[in-house]
Amino acid sequence: MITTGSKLLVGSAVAAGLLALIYGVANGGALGTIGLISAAAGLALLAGISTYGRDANVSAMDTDAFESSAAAQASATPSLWPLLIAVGATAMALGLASLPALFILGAIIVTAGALEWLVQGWSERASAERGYNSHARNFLIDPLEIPIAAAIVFGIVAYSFSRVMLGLPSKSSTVIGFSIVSALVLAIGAVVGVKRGASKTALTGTFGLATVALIAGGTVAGVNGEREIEVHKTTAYYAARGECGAEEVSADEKASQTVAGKSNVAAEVIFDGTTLTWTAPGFVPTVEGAAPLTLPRSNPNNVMFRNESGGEARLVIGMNPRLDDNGQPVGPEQICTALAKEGGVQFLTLIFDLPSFATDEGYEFAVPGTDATLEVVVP
Amino acid sequence: MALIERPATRDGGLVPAVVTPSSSYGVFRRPVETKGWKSWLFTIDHKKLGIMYGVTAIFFFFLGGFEALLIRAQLATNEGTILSADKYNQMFTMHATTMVFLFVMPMAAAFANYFVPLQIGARDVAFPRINAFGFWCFLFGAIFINTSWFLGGAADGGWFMYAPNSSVPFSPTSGIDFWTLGLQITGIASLTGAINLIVTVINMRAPGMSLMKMPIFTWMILIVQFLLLFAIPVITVALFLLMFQRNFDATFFSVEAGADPLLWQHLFWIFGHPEVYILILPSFGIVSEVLPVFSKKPLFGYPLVVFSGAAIGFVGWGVWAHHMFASGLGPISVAVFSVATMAIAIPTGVKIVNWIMTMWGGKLVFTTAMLFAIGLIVQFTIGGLSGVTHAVAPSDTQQTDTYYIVAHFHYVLFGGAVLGIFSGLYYWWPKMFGKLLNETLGKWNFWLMIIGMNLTFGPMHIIGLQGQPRRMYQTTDARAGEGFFNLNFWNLVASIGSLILGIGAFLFVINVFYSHRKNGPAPLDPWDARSLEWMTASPPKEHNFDAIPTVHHLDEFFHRKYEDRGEGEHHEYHQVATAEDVLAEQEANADKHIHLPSPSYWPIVLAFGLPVMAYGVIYNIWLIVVGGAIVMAAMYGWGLEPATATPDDYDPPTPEGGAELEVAHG
Amino acid sequence: MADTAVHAATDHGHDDHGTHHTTTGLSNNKLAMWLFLGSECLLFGGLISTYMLYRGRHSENLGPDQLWDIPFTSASSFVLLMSSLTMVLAVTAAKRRDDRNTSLWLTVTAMLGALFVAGQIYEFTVFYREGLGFTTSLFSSSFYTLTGFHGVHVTVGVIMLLSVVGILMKRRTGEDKSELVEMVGLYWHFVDIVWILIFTLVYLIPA
Amino acid sequence: MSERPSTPRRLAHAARLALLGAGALAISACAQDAPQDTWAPEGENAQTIHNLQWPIFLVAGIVGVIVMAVVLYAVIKFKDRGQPIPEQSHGNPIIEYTFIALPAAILAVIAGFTVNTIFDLAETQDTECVINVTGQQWWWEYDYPVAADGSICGYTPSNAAAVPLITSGQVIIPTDTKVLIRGTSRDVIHSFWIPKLNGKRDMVPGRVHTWRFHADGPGIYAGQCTEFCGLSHANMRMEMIALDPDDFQAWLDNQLEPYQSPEAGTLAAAGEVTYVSQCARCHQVDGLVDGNGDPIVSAPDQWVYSGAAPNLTNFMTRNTFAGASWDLLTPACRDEVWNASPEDFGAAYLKGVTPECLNEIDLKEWLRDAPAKKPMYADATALLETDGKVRGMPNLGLSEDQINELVAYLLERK
Repeated sequence: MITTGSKLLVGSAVAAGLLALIYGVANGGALGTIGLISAAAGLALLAGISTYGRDANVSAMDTDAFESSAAAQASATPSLWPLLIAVGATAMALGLASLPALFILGAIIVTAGALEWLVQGWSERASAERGYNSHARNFLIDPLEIPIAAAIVFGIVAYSFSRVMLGLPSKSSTVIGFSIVSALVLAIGAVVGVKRGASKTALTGTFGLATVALIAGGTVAGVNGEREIEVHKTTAYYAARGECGAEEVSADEKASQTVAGKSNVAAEVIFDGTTLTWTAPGFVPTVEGAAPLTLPRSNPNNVMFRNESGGEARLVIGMNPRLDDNGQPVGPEQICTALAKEGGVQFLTLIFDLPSFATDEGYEFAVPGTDATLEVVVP
Repeated sequence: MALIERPATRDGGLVPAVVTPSSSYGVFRRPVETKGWKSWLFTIDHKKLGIMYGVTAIFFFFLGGFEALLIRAQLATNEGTILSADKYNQMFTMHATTMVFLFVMPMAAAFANYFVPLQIGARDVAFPRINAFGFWCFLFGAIFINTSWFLGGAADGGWFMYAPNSSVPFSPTSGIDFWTLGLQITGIASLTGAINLIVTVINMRAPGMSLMKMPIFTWMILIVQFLLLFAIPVITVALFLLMFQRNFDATFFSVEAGADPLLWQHLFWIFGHPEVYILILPSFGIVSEVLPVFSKKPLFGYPLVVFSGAAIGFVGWGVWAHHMFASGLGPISVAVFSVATMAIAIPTGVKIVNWIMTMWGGKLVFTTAMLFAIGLIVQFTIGGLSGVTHAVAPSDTQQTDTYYIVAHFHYVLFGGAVLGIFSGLYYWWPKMFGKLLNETLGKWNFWLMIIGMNLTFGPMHIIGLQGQPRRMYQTTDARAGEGFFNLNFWNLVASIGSLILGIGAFLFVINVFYSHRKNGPAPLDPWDARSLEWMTASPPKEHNFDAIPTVHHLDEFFHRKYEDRGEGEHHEYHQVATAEDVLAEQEANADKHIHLPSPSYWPIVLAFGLPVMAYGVIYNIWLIVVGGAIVMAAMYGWGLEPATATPDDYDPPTPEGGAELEVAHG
Repeated sequence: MADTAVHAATDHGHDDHGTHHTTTGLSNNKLAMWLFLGSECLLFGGLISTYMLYRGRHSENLGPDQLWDIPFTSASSFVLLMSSLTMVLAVTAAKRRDDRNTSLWLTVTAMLGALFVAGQIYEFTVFYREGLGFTTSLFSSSFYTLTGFHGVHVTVGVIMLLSVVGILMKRRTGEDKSELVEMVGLYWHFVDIVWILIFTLVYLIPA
Repeated sequence: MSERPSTPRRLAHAARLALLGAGALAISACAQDAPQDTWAPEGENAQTIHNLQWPIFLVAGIVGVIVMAVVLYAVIKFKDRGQPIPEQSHGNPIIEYTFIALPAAILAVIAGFTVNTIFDLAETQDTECVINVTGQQWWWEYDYPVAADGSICGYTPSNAAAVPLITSGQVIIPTDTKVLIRGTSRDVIHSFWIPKLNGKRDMVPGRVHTWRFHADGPGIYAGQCTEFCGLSHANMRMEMIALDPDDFQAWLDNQLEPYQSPEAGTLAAAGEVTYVSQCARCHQVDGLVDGNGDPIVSAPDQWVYSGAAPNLTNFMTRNTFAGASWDLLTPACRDEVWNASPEDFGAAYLKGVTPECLNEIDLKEWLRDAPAKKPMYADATALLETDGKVRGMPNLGLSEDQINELVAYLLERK
């Protein structure tokens, strides 16, 4: 049986379906047809739910109820939702003309407002009993309202404040700003916690003010943009410019010097101050060192550089030849590790694209500022 | 679910006669049905959930078995062509995944759910809605994984999913994504189930039941839940890393960035080895219940069985690298893990000795349940001993990843876990459904399965020692050898055996239908059992016990039925009460007020949101948002919903309306 | 293990799955929360191990100590630490059934938590601008995954805190909410302790 | 209560189980047949393992038989024949502790020997020859590095200066030499296993693992990749060839022979042109030069995901191809090599593949459509995830003429 409340929906669904048909036949446009069919399906679903739930159809159940039902007795309470929907609709209209983000925000506001309104309207007519009705409303809407509200509050605080900090002029000012705001939160908490007599207006005012300040700060900072954050230079940056020398550069500051639990590397290259030697698992110590190091081609070779020279040292790998993106050999090219402190370790993963006989230069490890070199054979 | 005491009126003045939950809440009304499909879909009754777990698990047992039969059909001849290489890889991956995650684990959950509350004299588990949520997570996760068959192919990296073979370049289909996400979802089921059961066992035992008076099955389940509690997060980390690697281009397993592929192996096996005990300990618990009943003797060395279970649980964490003896760990780690692995054989051996000693001097009755239990002792011993041969790391380097290992763990898992499960099914069936299963068919079932499994997995010892590796979609004549050890011959034998095994297992299904058609109601205590779950009706009432029993003995039920009239060293047991007497006494002293929690929509809704999110990860980010919204709404709806339904939820909302209410006082 | 668990066989008529009459005397909810946190330890254990294994592996790219802004992270760690204090205040207020101050301290805790997450967003943005993307190196992947997981835990915690405030505001029924607050508190303290661990292992010990 | 199985059936059951357990062990012990038999060591390392494993199998077998016998006895003896309900005894501490102590003692002994053997097998100090092994989907590459003294694997080539040698399909070692392989992988994890010479060791990308080999006598030792490595895991085999010192020296010298272009006008010369246009992108033939006299260097990184293809310089000196999955020899010729006596083996093997012995059928099928013969995802259109790079050899769409030319060309690569 089609209930009163769902007649409109059923009618709309049928109309949308018909329109889809007409539109599809007359116009042949896929998008419009799909839109209308979707609308028809959505409306039909709503109609189904409405019918099944017997919404707004007390009379269908029992004619006595028609007289005694809430709808017949209680008057509707004032509602905030139409206003919210209007705001949302305005945002949508503005957004359509300017910012897509504003349009989406408006759409979300309209959806939320409509849902709240719907549930409020429905719950007020659920029964004649206020308590029951508010329970009914909470039953339906709380699971959505509470987490979404919590998420929005959290999102606003976290996002706005992060924008503010990104807008602050320097690293030290962020520390100060962060500390001040946190201290403020704690202080307000402490004051309010102790002053039990504080008026509600004052409390609301304080929180309202803080919220407005935060949102405003976030918006201003967001519009102003972040402070300039410099890209941290890496050894790759210097290697690309051929500035991979013995002296310390900014990329070497605080460069890590330890590698956790790395055994079974392809080779360990050791610098003792004058020469580069190598060890590799499986090679007999008497044969090592003097011979060139053989590493397989086209293979991720993990190599550790260990500085045992007593001073700082940098390992540079001459990668020649190397293939560019088009598969053509290019070179010479360097790979540059960070400066290793006395006893420090650098960890590198090297892939040799071509055999070393492909060009005359081949591959070699070297320590700039010294004569130490080590030939790498890639068969 | 109507055993609720409710006030006659709500607070507040008006009581409108016609506004009922049905008319006001419509579809959003809380489900309170006790009959029909809704009573199953929204149930939170641990017994219904246990049955649902069981039915689903057995379905996946046959699905996994079907996959196994396809594998054996492919390998029946060398260079078989029934499956392509790709399909074969998917098949063995999904066979293992299905059997481990979708059959044995949920089957243990089925028994645990159904019998732990009954064995400890509780009315339900600690968190009934979480229990329901766990089941739906498992079911939706399982369905989710299996939908990959129709969406471009299932996972093809093996159930161990070693990196980097699981990375996108080596497995470009979405199969592994389905596997990763699906296991996360079933992992949630295991984790919530573990917390729930631990709290239940620790907090809700009947008065008088100290930990050392707890039935052994409950003990083993408790240990398993602790293993799950700590093992699941480890695989969760591994699966997250893999998901980030595959879907968000992280570098965790990118060797060209310097990654160490052994990280995955460590994470996987830190989970994976406890997982082995997660699979086997519930069955150990089951046979430790079954053997005493059919030997008419208490479990021999109960404290030692408990402690050896706990010892297995602890030491099980220190042996994971024995799956990696060939991975290149270095001699020191290998030696340590090799010795630790041998150490774990000791508590396992203790159990076998105790089982045999339980039978020793007993009064053995060979029902199907007992046969399966004895079958477990014998078959598991074979698997355990072959396990010792590869605890020896050097010898393992010859055996690992060959069919010898396949033979070993099938003797352990089929001969152990699966035979135990069947023993439990035959033993507890009359309790769960009030009907005995047919014993003749049961024995056929047992013998065909035993013959089938030995024909299938026995030859694999030979195949493996003759050097045939696992996971090969085809074998070649060039490596088959000649004469008695011709691998083609033994492969064929194994394939024939698998067919017998399949028929044997299917007899169980036939038996169920046959017995439910032919058999009348089962006696209340068909086996002369010993533990608490037999002290209530079959099947148990919704609230399990009319009066919560007070426990004085380990085998409480036995001691209520029998009295020792011997003197000194001489024992003479006389039956002083029947099960009917015990039940009647309980019913006479029934509790006046029994509160049971009410069914709820939220568990199934919440669980439904998870695969939606998972599809989102694979196909479209917006689906994640939709799924997330479902999950969030369900979570809060759940959190704000009282455990028991309020009077408003009934239709009509008067307590006198529900006829079932009277049962509580009956 | 003997008979300490034996419980007087009194009034077991009201077996209502709630907080009463448990064998150990500990409420089911709290026990469950403890177990869950035990499980979480292993989750973070796995992530921390991954990070410790990979933190030195970044080839020519940025390494950990080149990025850290220790003064800032110390400040945000301190803020998170303080939120544990305010959480304690919330729990005590809840035990006194003081709804006003419970809400207050929960809100303050949530705000401090949100500030911490804001700090993390700030930090991640700075690192990203300095050249450390999620896929840059093994170090970056494992760093973002570890701290990201923790950030998600804090976020969930903040939303839980605010939800409790919402529930307290909506349902002024005067019933005992202290256990609910206590449970959220347990979770919050755990997240806090994990951060102390992460801060020490990731930031303070030089790579 | 319920019917019980008859005694004979139970007896049969138990007897069969006992037989199966003990029988399988006993039978395996005398196995000789399959080429990958793990119980037939033919080198030091495998022998070490075998010396450890057979007593353990024996002990396990005995324990198994005892357990089954006891179960059988209990089942027969204590069957319910109407005896009274037995004493409700909860255990016997003496029995319980005995059965903790007993297995613990047995295992302690086993553990001692095990630990000892583990460290024995990990020894690398006495290596006499080092070979690098690199696995990839789905074949193995073997490269022989040059030592400081200009030797390869302890042997100095007599005809040329030593340069690193690369081969695939079959790895050649001298007999009675302690060989160490240093293994790694280019893509996924593989596992190197020659059962008659040693257990298996995983070859993990990014890691280098060492593993010892030693062969008592000359011969072909079969093996197979044992870590699941993707689609064609089943088609990734290896053969280790042990040659007597003289034969090894001969093999080494032959490998270092300079490249010789085919005689102009022959089919093989046409094959060289086809080779350069179709194959040289991925496959290296050392010594092959282009029109300017520059060496032609293959760049498989551009085409193959794993970044390598087998080196074909001396293709016909080995007698398998495509990951040792197919023989280059006809069955009859293959049997001649595999079944050669130890004295004749070296000569038989060093003959390589002669035109009469060439297994043209498989080789041509392979050249016609490799992915059809060995599943490889080689279809580049399905490989967007790997930037269009293939895994394994793609179908090159060669004409029958081209195939014949190539076969003729390849026949001279020895």
